[in-house]
Amino acid sequence: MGPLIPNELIPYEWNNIIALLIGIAFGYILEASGFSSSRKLAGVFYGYDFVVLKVFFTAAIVSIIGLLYMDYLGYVDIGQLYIHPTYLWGAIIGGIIMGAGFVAGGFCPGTSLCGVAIGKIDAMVYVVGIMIGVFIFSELYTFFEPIYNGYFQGNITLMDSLGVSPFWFILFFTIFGVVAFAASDLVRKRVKKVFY
Amino acid sequence: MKELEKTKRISIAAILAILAIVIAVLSFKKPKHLYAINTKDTLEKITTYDYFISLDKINNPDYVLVDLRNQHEFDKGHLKGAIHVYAPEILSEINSDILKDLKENSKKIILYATNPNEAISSYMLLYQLGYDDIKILCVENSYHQNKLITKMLV
Amino acid sequence: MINRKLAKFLSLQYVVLALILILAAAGLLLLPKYVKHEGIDTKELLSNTFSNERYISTDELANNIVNQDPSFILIDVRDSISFKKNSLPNAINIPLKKILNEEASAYLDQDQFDVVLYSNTNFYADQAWMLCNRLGYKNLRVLKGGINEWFHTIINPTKPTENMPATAFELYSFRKAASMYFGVAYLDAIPKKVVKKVVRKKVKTVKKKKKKKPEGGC
Amino acid sequence: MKKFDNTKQNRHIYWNPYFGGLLLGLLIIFTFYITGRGLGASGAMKSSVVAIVDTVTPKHAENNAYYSKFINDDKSPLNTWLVLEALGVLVGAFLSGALTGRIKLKVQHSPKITKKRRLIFALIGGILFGLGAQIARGCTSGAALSGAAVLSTGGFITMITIFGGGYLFAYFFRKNWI
Repeated sequence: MGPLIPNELIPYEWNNIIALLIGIAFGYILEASGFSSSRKLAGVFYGYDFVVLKVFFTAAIVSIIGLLYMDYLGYVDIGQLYIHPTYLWGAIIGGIIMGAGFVAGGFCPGTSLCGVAIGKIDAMVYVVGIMIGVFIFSELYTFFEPIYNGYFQGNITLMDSLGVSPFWFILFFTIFGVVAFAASDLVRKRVKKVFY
Repeated sequence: MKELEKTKRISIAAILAILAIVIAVLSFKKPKHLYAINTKDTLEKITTYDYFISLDKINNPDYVLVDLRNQHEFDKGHLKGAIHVYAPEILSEINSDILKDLKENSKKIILYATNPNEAISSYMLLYQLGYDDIKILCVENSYHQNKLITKMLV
Repeated sequence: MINRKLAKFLSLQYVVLALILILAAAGLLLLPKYVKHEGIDTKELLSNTFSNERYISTDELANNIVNQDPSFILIDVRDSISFKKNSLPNAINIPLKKILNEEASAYLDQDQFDVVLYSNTNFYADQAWMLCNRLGYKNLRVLKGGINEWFHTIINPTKPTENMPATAFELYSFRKAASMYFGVAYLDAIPKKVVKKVVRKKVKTVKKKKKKKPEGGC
Repeated sequence: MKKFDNTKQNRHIYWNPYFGGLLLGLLIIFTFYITGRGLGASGAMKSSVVAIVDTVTPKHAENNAYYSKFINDDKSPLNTWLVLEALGVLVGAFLSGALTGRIKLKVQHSPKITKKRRLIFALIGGILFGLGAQIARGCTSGAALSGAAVLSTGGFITMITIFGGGYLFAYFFRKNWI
């Protein structure tokens, strides 16, 4: 059946209501997994709490496996889904700046919203910061435009760029994830305990 | 890290997930009839390739005549040596087996019905299913005091 | 003591969970490969092919045109030369070779209008119909017998002989009226006020909104 | 495991991260299955900035190349999928916080640093993240996670560079956390 709304199996008006419901589930899961506390989030960079790595990797692996199974069984057609476009240097430079922002502020946009929801003032300041960042980007758009629009390689997937079959890739990615989980537990035992 | 010790929920969820996958995969039946050629190539082929064959060229051992009309018309009169595959049931078990082993021992399938207009849809369907060695007999069948007269069309 | 036993049990559970995850990923590899085919299921195509509302008879079409029914488009699948020679009023010419092109799909792949495909007989129209139907285009119909049938029945209808049933006479008179509508002059018809032949205004086809590509991004 | 002394402060027990990850993965599959697009978050902030600038100085918003992309007269910039999803995140997080009793107006900072310093670094982090998210056209949940789910190369690059960048700069901000 593929993506239901684009295939008009669900009328377009439901799009907004579904957005709200998905957001509620997303917020609930993030907050319940502990993503509303910036110190827990920053743990991934300092080794005292790898919750970000575990949740993030498991979510990626589960969603890839799930979508590949559904694509194989014909429930969803991956070709119709929105594939994030690849702007090579935009992703690299933007990613590094986001990494710096992540380790400096301790949040990312989704988790900062969770922090705001449970009353964290630093999360509110973080969201204001994000808005200022967006404002800076928009004002200096002419300066950032070449990176923003440059090196566009289309909505390509790993299959096009690495030429590997998705099934083999997801197997290696899963094994890599499990090894990362085990390693993260070893690292956490050795690193100095941080109570928060 | 007390949350790592609470593994009851994750174990149940993981088992449910793997069960769902196993059930979905087992209950999945690969569709029997798959198109072998997409619509663009089909269009290209049928607008260039000549799929007609005239009546005098069919006495060849590995040509097989296939009559697409219904059982009654077939019994009333059909071309010599024609086998009967009723068009609307072309995908049924028996018929697809017949056509499959025709294709296996590389027999050329020649479809005919009362006139080519009737046979074209079955031809298109079979062609897209991968029977590329297939032609239409351009002939007009009619009955005169229920004796079959086949008139050659140009 | 309990802690060590608990830790051992926990690590066993996590090993099992890791195995389940790797098993699910490896399962993908064992699935038999099959090429996903394009278009609707073959059985559905077959049932559409032999459903009776696939064809539209020339009388029905003539009736629609005479009553200026705006809800359908005529598409001639022959090449442009024969289209220029003669064709039905307000028909759009999409030769069979171009039936799958982008601009053709704007006319075919929409659900505001019924689409009537026709060619000399319904041979090429059937081919176009099969391809478009496989791609899932809705409410396509083929003119039974094509232009030849149209001429035999509507433009110069055969006069029914006396022993024909009454319905044949009604049909004949309807067809004669229709042919007059299409500008055929009859000698024996009493020259009443010739109805000004209303040429149907060009059907402005509202292009169907492109199938909603999922807009995304963050 | 040494018993924590400040149980009251640490009474909130979170989910097992793998359970959270599994549910998040299923949610992403569900989102792709229903709407054909992934999750997102920074897009909501972008839309709100566009809306603010559009209301405050519509003239400026019109001729700025970036704002004009998101302004169309029939719909307000805030009427996008992401803004509604972000509202949902607020509601969902509030729900979960309320159920486990974590709702409390406070600044969470490491005992070694002052509240003021924490807020300053949160602001700097936010600005950096806002900038980076616009350049990479997506944040961790939008580009990295949803991109990775459909195996998009851009998604994987963004995921690697976010965590790579984080580890790169971790040394400079270690005073804030450890």
